Amino acid sequence: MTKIIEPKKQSNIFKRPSSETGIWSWITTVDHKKIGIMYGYAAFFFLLIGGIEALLLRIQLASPDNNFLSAAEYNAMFTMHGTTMIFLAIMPISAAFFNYLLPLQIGARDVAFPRLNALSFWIFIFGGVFLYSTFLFGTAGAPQGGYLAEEVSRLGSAPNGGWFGYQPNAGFKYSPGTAMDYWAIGLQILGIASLVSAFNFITTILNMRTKGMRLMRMPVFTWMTFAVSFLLAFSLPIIAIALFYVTFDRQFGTTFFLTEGGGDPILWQHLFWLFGHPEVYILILPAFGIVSEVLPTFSRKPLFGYPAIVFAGFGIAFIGFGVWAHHMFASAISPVAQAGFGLSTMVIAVPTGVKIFNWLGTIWGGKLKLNTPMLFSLGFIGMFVIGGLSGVTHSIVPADTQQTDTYYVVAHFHYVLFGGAMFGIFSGLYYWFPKVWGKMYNEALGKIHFWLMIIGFNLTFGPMHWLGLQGQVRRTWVYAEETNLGFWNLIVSIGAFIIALSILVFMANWIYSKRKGPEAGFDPWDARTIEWSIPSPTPVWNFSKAPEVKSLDDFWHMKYDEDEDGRPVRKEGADALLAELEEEGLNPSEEIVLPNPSYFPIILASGLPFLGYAVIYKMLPLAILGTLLILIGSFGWGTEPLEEEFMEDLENE
Amino acid sequence: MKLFKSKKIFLLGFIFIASCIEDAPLDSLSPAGPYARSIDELFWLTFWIAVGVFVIVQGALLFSVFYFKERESSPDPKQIHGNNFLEILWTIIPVLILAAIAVPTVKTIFDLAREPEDALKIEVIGHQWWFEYKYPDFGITTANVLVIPEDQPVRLEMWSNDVLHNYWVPKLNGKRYLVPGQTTYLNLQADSPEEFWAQCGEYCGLSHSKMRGRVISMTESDFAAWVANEQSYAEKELPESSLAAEGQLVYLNAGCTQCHVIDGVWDVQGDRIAPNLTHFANRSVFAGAALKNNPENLTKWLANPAEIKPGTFMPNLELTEKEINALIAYLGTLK
Amino acid sequence: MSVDHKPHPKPAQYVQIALVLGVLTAIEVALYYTEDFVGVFTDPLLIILAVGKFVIVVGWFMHLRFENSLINKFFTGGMILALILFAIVMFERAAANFI
Amino acid sequence: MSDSHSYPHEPTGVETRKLGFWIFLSTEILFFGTLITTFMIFKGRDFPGIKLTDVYDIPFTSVSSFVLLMSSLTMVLAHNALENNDQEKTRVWLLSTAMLGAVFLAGQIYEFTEFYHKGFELSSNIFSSTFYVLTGFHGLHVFIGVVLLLALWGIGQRQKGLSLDGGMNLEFVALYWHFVDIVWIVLFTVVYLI
Repeated sequence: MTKIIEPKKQSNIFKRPSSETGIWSWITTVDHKKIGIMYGYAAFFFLLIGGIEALLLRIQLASPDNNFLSAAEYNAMFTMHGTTMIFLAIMPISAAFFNYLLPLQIGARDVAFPRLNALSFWIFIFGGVFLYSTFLFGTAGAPQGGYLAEEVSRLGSAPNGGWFGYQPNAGFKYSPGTAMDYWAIGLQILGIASLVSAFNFITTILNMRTKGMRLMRMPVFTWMTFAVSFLLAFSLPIIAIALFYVTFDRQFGTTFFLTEGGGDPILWQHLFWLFGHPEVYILILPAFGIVSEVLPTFSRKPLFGYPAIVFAGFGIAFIGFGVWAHHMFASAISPVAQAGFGLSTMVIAVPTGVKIFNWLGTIWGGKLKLNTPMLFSLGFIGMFVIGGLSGVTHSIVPADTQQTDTYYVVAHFHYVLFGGAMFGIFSGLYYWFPKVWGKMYNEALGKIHFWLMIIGFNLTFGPMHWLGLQGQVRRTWVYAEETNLGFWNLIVSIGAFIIALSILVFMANWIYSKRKGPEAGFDPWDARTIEWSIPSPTPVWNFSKAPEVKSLDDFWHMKYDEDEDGRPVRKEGADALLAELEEEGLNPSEEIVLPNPSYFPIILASGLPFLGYAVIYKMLPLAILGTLLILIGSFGWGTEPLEEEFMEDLENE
Repeated sequence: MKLFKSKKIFLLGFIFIASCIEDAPLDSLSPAGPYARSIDELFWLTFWIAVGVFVIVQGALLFSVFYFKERESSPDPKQIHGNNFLEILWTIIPVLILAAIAVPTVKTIFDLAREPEDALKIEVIGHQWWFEYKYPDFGITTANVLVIPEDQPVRLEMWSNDVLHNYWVPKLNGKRYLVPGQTTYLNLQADSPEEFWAQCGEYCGLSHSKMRGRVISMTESDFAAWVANEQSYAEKELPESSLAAEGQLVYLNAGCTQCHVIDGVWDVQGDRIAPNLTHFANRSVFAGAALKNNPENLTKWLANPAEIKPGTFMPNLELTEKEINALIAYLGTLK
Repeated sequence: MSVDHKPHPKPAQYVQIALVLGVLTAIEVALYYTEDFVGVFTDPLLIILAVGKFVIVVGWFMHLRFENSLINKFFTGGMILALILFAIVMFERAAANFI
Repeated sequence: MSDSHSYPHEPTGVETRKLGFWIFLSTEILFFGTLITTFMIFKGRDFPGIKLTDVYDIPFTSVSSFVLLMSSLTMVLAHNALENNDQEKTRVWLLSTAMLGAVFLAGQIYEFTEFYHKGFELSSNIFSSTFYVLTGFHGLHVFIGVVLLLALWGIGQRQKGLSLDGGMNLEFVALYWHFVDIVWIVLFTVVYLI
């Protein structure tokens, strides 16, 4: 029998949550795995919404001078599509991976601060709900003094200043109503969530590593999480302050970004992209990590140039802070700045190239098992290379002044963020599916998903390069028939629906396989990293005792030796060892203390949207309510005894 | 092969080819002036290098997938952990390639930014959602259609009246922002007399997509004639009882003068928030170049401007059909 | 449980450090009033003094110089990053053509 | 936090919470960095009319800066006393730190009202906007610090007294407090003296 020490149910002040199943167990959980799963589902839900928004955009653009959406609706849709996909879909899906895998990969029992982890999840949820509540409560209209022919929007009013919120267009004068306030404050709340998790992950990686897990033995995914956390920790404060300024401008009549009052709209661009460019790497680095796990596993070869890949990842993260103004080449910046940022942007292609070549080196000479996760990873390389190369054309500043703000850029960053990040994420979702659910996904459906998606993806975003070069600007509600852009736009729209179809296949596979899939066993892939050395689905306590890591790809080296030819030979006792591991994984031999569930993260987080509404509607009672919830949350949190105190009590008893 | 015999495929193929050949007026790949050409050359240089890299990387990828695919007979591969020589090689080669591109890039950046000698200065002012042009040397104010002499550099001094805009004539040069409170500059030069399309690149609110423009380059003599005409005032005296005269009354009484100026009519010259209409009939387009200048379009526009350009600052003046017709007749006289 | 835990200063030392800080502040204020004599050196001197005070508080009061070098790296890393980024932004904005 | 017996402690040799807290402080640098940058950018611009810099009361602000500086001393003394497990002294120094902080805050409120009466509202001009937001953001930090100090003092009054183990203990509040102080060192120079 397992010996889990039950947390003490009664503390000094508040009753501890005690449900182990059912909805309350999820609401009060501090288990990184449950939080990871919740992150995943929530993010996927928002991914679907963002996808539907994209489809609406594509219907509108399918033919020239179309009238399917009004200008206001179109603008709201592209703003929300961008905001949703970045802040509510890809970032939290990455967070889902971080949460679930990070402690497993470094052999820890949980993250460094489990309650803080729950807090960031709930802040994310409340931030997302707050942002989307704009469809119910928000208002938007024509700029002050402007006229509209009809009602603003049949969909409810959503932010319409673009996900980048360029000032002064997103200011109160040109975007009146409350919708843009929802955007500014919503992002602020979501930023807090990411910031908190960044502290948590950095600390976890540094301090929760198991015995022998030196930094240079960590899996690449862990390394990329580490890099991403730094990017978050150092870039989010900048946007937080910039969003403060926006909120002040919109609510309290300041003029930080308004020229009339001496403000500077270009300063917003600097602050936004100081955050916004690291953000790009925040979105893509997790996928780099995932791919670096999948490729070696299914090539049956170690990762080629592990140190190079790690350093390149940090190189990208570091240089990523120094290239922000390449988003502003057409903006009011000097030629010197253009040249400088053009060069720094070129430089970032080097570590990215190093990664790509190392991945190619990994599969070269391997024994490639072309199953779904591997296909997505290979597809990732192929698509990301295209995105990377079009990225290099942006660093050629004069050429970029032709391409910027056109569909060429849209094509570029979808190749990077969809062909890159999303392909990597899907690869990861299939790869770790058996670890999370203990079941195997359906390979045939998985392959259909892949082929539909790669065809749909290229149909959608490939022609966009051409459209951009032919002069189709971004964020364009209609385009004139005379511009001769209709044909390719139609193809693009068809492609978008093929992607939608592929997502349906994915969902069917997921739902079906999670219930009816065959049992996966704990190491279905003959994998390399230690998260596969524990049973699937992962037991609540992860490792029944702290593993001791002796090398990079420790789990592989437990199973395989190398012969004189350098080829792997299965160790003699490997099967027995695995059986032993599984047995022990399910039946821990020592006492296990798990972090206690808590009500307070969700209570604390629930205060933030009320503060947001209070700022927008200038309602004091809401502000008091919000503050009260935050105070109750923090007080309860602070007075809730820690696990160590339980331990002491138990020992005393 | 049956597939290719079907008519639909043929039709699609035809449309495909047609769409590639047909001229796109905003095409950034068919430069018509030295500035755009220098950008174009740089783009193609980078493009072909990128194609080279693309072919190598995708080739290696596809080769690996087919050649190293798991087969029943395939043994477990050698465990290779890396190769320092290769790492250095694929770090240095991209560096060298990029350095090679960097040199012309930096040179072109500064070439494009330099103010050309004896350039014609034109001020471009962005409004939601149209471009205003001023020729300080000639005292001309116009809108939507920028007229430039051929084969002569033009220096645009640009700013915005409200939000950020982005001035773009793809065949003549790249984009440059129009920023409130700051001046930005852009050089244009066209090889020959031609009409070019312009478009606002930066998202600037509801009707961003309809913030378009035309740039017309003219021979030197045509340009001189155009300048002379623009400098003159429109006819003040219109034949009484003509439709145009009625239209002038509508113009004066319906509220148009709140925002528009027709030099020499009713009020003094001056800046107003809406386009200067003094030589309206000479412009091929109106309403931020979203519409061609013809009576049908004018009727639609005057009946309800916000229908055409959502968010527009031109109100619906509730004109009757008769008033609209008169107004159109009057606008037609503004040559 | 720091491995390389150097002993923290004694209260008397803390008071001495605080005195130094107070004197530095007094010099700062004095510099403000003597700007006319000191001329162009005022601003650099003020910055040097502020940095000095900063380092003293971080090093001694926050015990950074007694801490593991890891923490040190984070903090100085953040500082340097911020300084570089914001210096670029400031220079870039100072070069803009305002109407 | 969730370590059981076989789990090793802190391979970096830095206590986990302290590590997390220092990372938080490193991030705060970027917060204030952004605010200060904005301030510097707008400080360089000329605006018509009376300037906020003309109504600065340097002697007054110098005194309150000194007060905040000295609160760092009392804070470090409190920390020191707790390291020697002298509960009485710890409480005294804690309370004096909170008091000094409160004095500083009161000074700031006084300064804000003075400026306000001289016609500088939050939205009067860009310079007063940046001034209020920057110093106000710092003031908010001081306020949170005072609340934390008082909470600690309250906990110290209980039977068990304070300790340097466990949750949000005195060490972190001290770090936070010193951080707020060093930010003011920079602000005093950047905002008032230069």
